[in-house]
Amino acid sequence: MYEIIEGFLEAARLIATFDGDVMGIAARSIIISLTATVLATLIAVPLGAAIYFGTFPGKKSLINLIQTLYSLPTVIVGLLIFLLISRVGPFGFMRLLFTPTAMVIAQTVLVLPIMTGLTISALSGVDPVIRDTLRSLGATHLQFLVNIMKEARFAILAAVAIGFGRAISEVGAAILVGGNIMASSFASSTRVLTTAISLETSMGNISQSIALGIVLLAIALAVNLVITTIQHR
Amino acid sequence: MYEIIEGFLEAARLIATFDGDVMGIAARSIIISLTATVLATLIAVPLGAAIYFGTFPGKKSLINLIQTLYSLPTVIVGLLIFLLISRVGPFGFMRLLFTPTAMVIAQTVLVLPIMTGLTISALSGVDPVIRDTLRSLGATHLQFLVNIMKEARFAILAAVAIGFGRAISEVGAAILVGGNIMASSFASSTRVLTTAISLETSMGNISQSIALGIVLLAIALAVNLVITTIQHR
Amino acid sequence: MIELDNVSKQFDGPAVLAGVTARIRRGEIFTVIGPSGSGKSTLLRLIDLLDSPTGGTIRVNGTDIHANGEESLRIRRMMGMVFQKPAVFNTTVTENVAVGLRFRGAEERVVREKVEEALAMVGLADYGERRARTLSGGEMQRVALARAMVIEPEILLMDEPTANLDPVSVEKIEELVLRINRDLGTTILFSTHDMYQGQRLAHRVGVLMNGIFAQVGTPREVFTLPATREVARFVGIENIIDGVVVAENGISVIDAGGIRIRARSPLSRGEQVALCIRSEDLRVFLEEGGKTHLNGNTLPGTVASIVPRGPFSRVTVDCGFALSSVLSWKAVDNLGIREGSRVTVSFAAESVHVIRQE
Amino acid sequence: MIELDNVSKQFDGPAVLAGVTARIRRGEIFTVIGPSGSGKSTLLRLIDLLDSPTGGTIRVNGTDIHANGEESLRIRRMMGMVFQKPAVFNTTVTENVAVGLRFRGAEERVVREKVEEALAMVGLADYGERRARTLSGGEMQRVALARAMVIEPEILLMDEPTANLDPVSVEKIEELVLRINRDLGTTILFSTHDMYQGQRLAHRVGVLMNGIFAQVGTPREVFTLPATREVARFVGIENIIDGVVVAENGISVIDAGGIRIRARSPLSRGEQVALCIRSEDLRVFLEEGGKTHLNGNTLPGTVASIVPRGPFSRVTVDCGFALSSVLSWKAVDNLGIREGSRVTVSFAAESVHVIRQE
Amino acid sequence: TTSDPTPVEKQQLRIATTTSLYDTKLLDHLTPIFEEKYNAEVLIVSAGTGKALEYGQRGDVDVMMVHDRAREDTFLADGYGTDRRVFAYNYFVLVGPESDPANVSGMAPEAAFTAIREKGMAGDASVIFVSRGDASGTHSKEQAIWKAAGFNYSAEVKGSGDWYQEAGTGMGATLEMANEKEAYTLSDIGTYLAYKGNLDLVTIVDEGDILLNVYSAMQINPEKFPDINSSVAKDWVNFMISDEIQQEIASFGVDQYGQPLFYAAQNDWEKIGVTEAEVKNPVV
Ligand SMILES: Nc1ncnc2c1ncn2[C@@H]1O[C@H](COP(=O)(O)OP(=O)(O)OP(=O)(O)O)[C@@H](O)[C@H]1O
Ligand SMILES: Nc1ncnc2c1ncn2[C@@H]1O[C@H](COP(=O)(O)OP(=O)(O)OP(=O)(O)O)[C@@H](O)[C@H]1O
Ligand SMILES: [Mg+2]
Ligand SMILES: [Mg+2]
Repeated sequence: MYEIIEGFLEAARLIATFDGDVMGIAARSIIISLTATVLATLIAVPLGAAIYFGTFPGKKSLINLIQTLYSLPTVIVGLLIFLLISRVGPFGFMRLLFTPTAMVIAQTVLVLPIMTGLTISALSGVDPVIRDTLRSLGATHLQFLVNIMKEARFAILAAVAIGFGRAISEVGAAILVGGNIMASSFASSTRVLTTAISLETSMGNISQSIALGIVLLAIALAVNLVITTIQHR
Repeated sequence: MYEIIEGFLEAARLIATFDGDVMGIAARSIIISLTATVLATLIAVPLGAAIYFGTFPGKKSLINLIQTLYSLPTVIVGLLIFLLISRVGPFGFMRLLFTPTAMVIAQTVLVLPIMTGLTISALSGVDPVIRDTLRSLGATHLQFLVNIMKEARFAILAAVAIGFGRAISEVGAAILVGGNIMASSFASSTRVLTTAISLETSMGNISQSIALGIVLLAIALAVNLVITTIQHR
Repeated sequence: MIELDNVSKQFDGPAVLAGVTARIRRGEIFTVIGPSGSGKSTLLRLIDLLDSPTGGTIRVNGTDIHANGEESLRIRRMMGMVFQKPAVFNTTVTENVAVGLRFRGAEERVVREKVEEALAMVGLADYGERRARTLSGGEMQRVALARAMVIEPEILLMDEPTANLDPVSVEKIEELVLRINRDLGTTILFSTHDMYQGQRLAHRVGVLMNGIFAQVGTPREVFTLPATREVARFVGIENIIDGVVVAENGISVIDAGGIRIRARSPLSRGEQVALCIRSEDLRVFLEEGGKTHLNGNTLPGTVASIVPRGPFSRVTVDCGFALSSVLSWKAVDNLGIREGSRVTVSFAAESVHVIRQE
Repeated sequence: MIELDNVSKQFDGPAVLAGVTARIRRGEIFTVIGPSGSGKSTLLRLIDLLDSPTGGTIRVNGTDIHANGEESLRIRRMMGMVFQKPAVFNTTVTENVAVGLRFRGAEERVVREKVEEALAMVGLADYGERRARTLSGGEMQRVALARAMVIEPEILLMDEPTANLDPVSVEKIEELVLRINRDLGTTILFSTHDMYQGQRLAHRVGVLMNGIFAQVGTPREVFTLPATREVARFVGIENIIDGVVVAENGISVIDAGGIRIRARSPLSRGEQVALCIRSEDLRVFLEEGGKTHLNGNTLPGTVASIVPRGPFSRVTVDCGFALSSVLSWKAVDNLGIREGSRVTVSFAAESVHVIRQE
Repeated sequence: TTSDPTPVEKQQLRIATTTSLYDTKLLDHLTPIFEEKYNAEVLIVSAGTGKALEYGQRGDVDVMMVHDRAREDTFLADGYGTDRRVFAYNYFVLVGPESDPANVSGMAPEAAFTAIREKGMAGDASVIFVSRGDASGTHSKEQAIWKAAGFNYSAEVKGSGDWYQEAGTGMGATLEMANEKEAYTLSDIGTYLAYKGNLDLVTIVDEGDILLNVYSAMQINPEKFPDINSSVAKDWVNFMISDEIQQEIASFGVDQYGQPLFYAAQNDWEKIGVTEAEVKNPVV
C-alpha cells in the first residue's frame, strides 16, 4: 500500500517542480480532451435536441441504439478510427494516424453517444409547460433550443462533465490512434496522461502511475469546478 | 476498411455457430459486468439519495469530488484494487487477484462515482412538490426513497444503463486485476470481451477484434432493451 | 378575428372537444367558461398552436393556422398565452418577463423599460431581481401575466389567469385586462371558472360543455337566459324546476309537480320544460304577508335552511320543491325567520326563464 | 389542537411570517385568507413539517412539532395536505390516491375500497385507470384532494384547494369538506383567496397580512367588523373613507373631507378613523327622492359609473368621495339612473363600521 | 521431484509472462499438454516486462517467464525468483521500410543504429526510428544496442530529435506505428512474423550476436512467499526444458509462418552464452 502514499508524494513533487515531461503530457491531455469534449458538445447537444424534439419513425430504436453505444469499448472506437485513417484507409491520405488530431477525433466519437443520450435525458427533464411557454412567446427554433438548454443547463453541463471525464480517462482509443508517442517536439508527441499511466503500469512503476492518476484527477477537479460554477450561475 | 466488413461477417459467424470460446467470454462479460452494475446500483442509489437529501458540511465539495471521479481512469482503479488484493496487500490473504470476483469489485468501484452522480442528478430532477407530497402523506424514510425512486425511475435506469455501459466496455481495470486469463475451466478464466479485444488487437487481428466488439454491442443492446422496457412501465 | 369551425380534439379516450364553433371578433374579450375537464385548456392550446385539432379548422384573420407550417411562428407571435399552471424560467423575474421581447429582438433599453412597466402593472415592481422559482403561487401567476402582456400581442390567451390570486390582486388584474383591451385593442380570450369574472370582463361568453359550446352570448344573455338546463345550473341559477306547459295565452302556466307557475314563454302546451328562477328575484314574506302579484307567483312554504353566503344569506324555502333566495343578513333579521318558519315566496312571471327540455 | 405561538419565517429577504399567533381548536374549520405572497402557503408548510420556522413554536396537541425529530413521522401522519399546485405521481389515478394508505400498510382490499370511495367523492369515479399526468388542472386538484382525504387525517391542511375548480365542482368539494369535518371531526385548516368560501366553510378566519394575523375571528366578525383598514379592503368592503371624529354622543359624527357622517362608535373626538360601509348597505334614490334617516346619513351625489357584477350592478356615486353600492339590474332599470344622474345615497349609522387609524 | 500426478483437486499454476511471448501463442500450445500430464490448471497472465516482474515481486504468481537477462538477474539477486531455466531463444530484427532511407540493410546492428542516428540527427525527415520506449525486454535490448554502438542512451538518443520516437506501447502497436511512419524499429521475430501480413516493413538487419533474444522461466522464491505453489511451479520449469517440449518449441510456428519462431535452448547453451545447468538441469 505504500505505493499509494508514494504516489501522492510523487504527484506533489511532479506538480511542485513543474516536471517538464509531466507538464507536457498533462497539457496535451487537457488540450485533446477539452477539444474533444467541446466538439462532442457542439455535435451532441443539437443532435440530442433534434432527436428529442423530432418526430420520425424509428425514434425509439435510435434512442435505444444510442444507449447501447454507451457500451462501445474504447478499443473498438480506436480500431474503427484507426482503420479509417491508417495509410491504407479511406482517409489515409490525410496522414492523421498517430497525431493529436486523431486522438481528438477518437475521443469525440467515443463520448458522442453518452453526451447525446444525456442531452436527451436532460431535455426530457424540462417541465413541458416551460416548453409550451417558450413556444407561446414566439421563439424561433433556435431561440427555443437555446432557452430550453438554458433551463436544462444543469443536466446538460452534467453531461459535459461526464463526457469530459470519459474522454480524459479513456486509454484504449488514445493509444491505438495516438500511439503514446514521446517525441522531442510537443506537437509530434501523442502521450497523454492515461497512455502514460498505462506505460508506467506496464513497466511496473506503480507509484509513478498513481502520481499521474492524481495529476489527472487534479485536472478533472479543476474542469469540474469550472463546470459547477457555470451550472450554478 | 474491409476488416470492418470481415468483422461483421466474423461476428455473425461467431454468434451463429455458438463459438465455444467466444460464448464463454461473452457469458463472463455479462456475468461480471451485470453483477458489478447491480452491486453498484445497490450502493450508488442509496448513497446518492443520502447525499442528495442529506444536509451536512462539505456536501457541495463531496458532489464535486464525485463528479471529478468520473474522470478516474480505469487503469488507476485497477491499480488501486490491485494494490489492495495483491498477495502482499492488506486483502492479499483472500487470494482474489486474477479472479472474476476481483473484476467485479474493480468494475463496481469504477462505476460507483458516475452512478452516484447520476442518481443525484436524477433525484434533483424530481418536482419538489412530489417530494413534499410524499412527506405529507406520511412516508417513512424508506417509503419516501422508494417512491422518489419510482418517480425518478427513468433517469435512474438511464444511470444504470450508463453504469453498465462503462463496466462492460472498460478494459484497464479488468486486465490489471483479472489478468485476461484463459484457463481450461470457466470459473478460473478471467478473459472478458474487452480484454479479448485488446489481446486480439495487440496481435493484429483487427477483424476478430471488431467481431468481438460487435458481440459486446449486441449484449449491450439486449441489456438496454430490458432497461428501456422497465423505464417505460 | 378567430374563427373556430367545428373544432374537435380527441386524446386516447372519448373526444374532449367535439365540434366547437364560434367567432371571436377583433378587439373582443371572450370568455370560455365550463366545468373542470370540459376542454377549456385544450381549446386555448389549440388556438396557440401548442397542439393540433383532430378535426375542424381554426382560422386567425382568415388563415387556417394549423395548415400552415411556415406561418406558425408569425401566427404565434401575434398571440400571448398565460398558462393555467404557469411555469417560470429558472432565472430572475426580470429575465422571465423579458424573454418574449428578446425573442423579437427588442433593444436592451426598450426591454428594460417595458419589463419594468409590466412588472409594475402586475404589482411586482420590486421583484425584478428575485429568482422566479422562489415566488409564491400568485406571484408566479402575475409574472406569467406580465410575460405574456409585455409583448403586446394582438391576441391574448389566458387560461384561468387569476385562479391563484386574492380578490384585491384579481381586481388589479381585471383592470389591467380591461385597459389592455381598451388601449391596445387586444383581442382577449380567456377561460375562467369564476363566472362573475367572465361577466365583469367579457363582451361575450362561451359555455363549454360536453365538447361543444352549449351557449355563446353576452354575459347577460348567458346569465339570465341560459340555453340549457346545464348552463343554467352552471351559471349559478339555483332554482331549476321541471314542469309541463299546461296553458299558453301570453302568460304560460307550467305545472311543476302539482304546483302551478306562471311564466312568459312562447312554448306550447304539453312541452316539457325547465324553469329557471334566479334566487335574487325571489321575495320572501312572513306567512301570508306578501301582496299577491297580478300575473305573478305566490307560493307558501317552510324555511328549510338559512346559510350565510358572502354578505348575504341563502334562504331555502320548501314550497313542494325547494326554492332558494338570497337575502341580506339584515333582511333575514328583520323578517325574523328561522328554519321552520312558515313563509310566502313570490316572484314575477318575468323572472321565470323557461327552457325547453330535450 | 394546533397552537401557533409567535411563528416567524424568513427566507433570504425580509421576514415572510413575523410572529403569527393563533389557536386552532380540535374539530374546527379554520381559514387563512390574505393577499398573494402574504405567507399562507408558508404557514401551512410549516405546520405540515415541510419547512422549519425561523422562530416561535408550533404545537399540535401540545407537542412542539419542530422540536421532536423522532416524532415527526407520527405527527405528519396525523395530517393530510393538499398543495396549492398539486403534483401527481407518474402513475394511475388510483395509485396516486392509494399512496398514503399503502404507506400506512393498509390491506389491499381496504385500499381498493377506500380509494374508490374517495374518487367517487371528488367526482372522479371513472378516472381510476387514467394516467394522472394527463388530467386537466381541476382534475388533478381533485386527485390531490382525494389523496389527502383518503387517509382520514386528524388534521387536514389545504392550500387553496379549489383554486382551479369551476363553481359546481367547488360546491361539491365544499360539501365534502363540511362532511369530513362533521362526520369525522377532522380539524381543517385551509387557505383560500375566495373570501366567500372562507365564510361559507370556516368556523373562524385568520387574515394574514404583513407577516401576522391582522385579525382572527368568526367570518361574520371579520366580514362586518374588520380590524384594520387593510382587512376591510381585503374582505371586500368597497367604501372606506378617512375622517376625524368631531362629535361623540351615542352617535359619533365623523368629518370626512368636509362631509359629515354619523356612525356608532366608542371612539373619542379628534381620533383619526377609517369608515367602512358595505356597498350592500347603501340605498340609492333618484335626486331628493329618499326619506331622510333619523340618525342616518343622506348624501347627494352624481352617478360616476355603473358596472355589472354578477347578477348585480355596481353603482358608484360621487358624493365628494366615491361610494359604491350594489343594486340588482332590475333596481337600476327601475331607478332609471345612468352615468351622470343626480342621486341621493343613504345608509344607517349602524351600517358604518369605524376603525381607529394607527 | 514431481508432484502426485493424480491429486483429487486440480492444482493451479499462475504464470506471469511478457506480452510478446504470450502473443505468439506458444504457451497456449503447451499448456494443454502440461495440464493433461500434471492434472493442473494453468493460469497465464501476460503483461509488460515491468508489470510481469511486479506481479512476481508481490507473490501474485508462481512462475515468471520473461526475456530480459539483466533485469532477471536483479530479480534473482533480490531473492524474488529462483531456479531460472532458459528454454528458448530467437533473434530480434531491425525492420524498416523497403526503401531503407538510411541505407543500412545488411549492416551489423550497431553500425545500422549509428547510421540511422546520424541521418536522423542530420535532419533527414525520412529517417525515423520508433522505439518501444516501454522498458520491455525489447526496449532493453534496443538500449543495449545503442550502448554497444557507443551512445549514452538517455543523453544522446532518447529525446535527441524528432527522428527518435518512443511509442510507449506494445510490440504490435509499435510495428503499426513504424509502418505508418515508414520508420525503423526493433522487433522480436515472433511479433514481426505475426504482423507481417499487415505491414510494408521488411527485415533490414537480422544478424548479429547482440540481437539474441533469450527466454527463460523461473519460479518465484517460495522462501519469500511461502504459499507459492512451488511444486507445480517446479513442474512447469522442468516441463519447459524437457526434451519433449524442447522439440515442440523448435517446431512451433513452422506450419503457420514457414519458419520456426523459436529455437530450442537445450543444445545451444554455449551459443546463447548461458551455463549448461541453466538449460538442462531439472529443478529439484
Ligand atoms: N423558498 C423561498 N425562498 C424565498 N422566498 C420565498 C420562498 N418561499 C416563499 N417565498 C416568499 O415568501 C412569500 C410568501 O410566500 P407564500 O407562498 O407563503 O405566499 P402565499 O400567501 O401562499 O401567496 P399566494 O396566495 O400567492 O399563494 C412570498 O413573497 C414568496 O416569494
Ligand atoms: N394529453 C392528454 N392526454 C389525455 N387526456 C387529456 C390530455 N390533456 C387533457 N386531457 C383530458 O381532456 C379533458 C379536458 O382537459 P382540459 O385540461 O382541456 O380541461 P379544462 O376545461 O381546462 O379543465 P380545468 O378547468 O380542470 O382546467 C380532461 O378530461 C383531461 O383529462
Ligand atoms: Mg384547464
Ligand atoms: Mg400560496
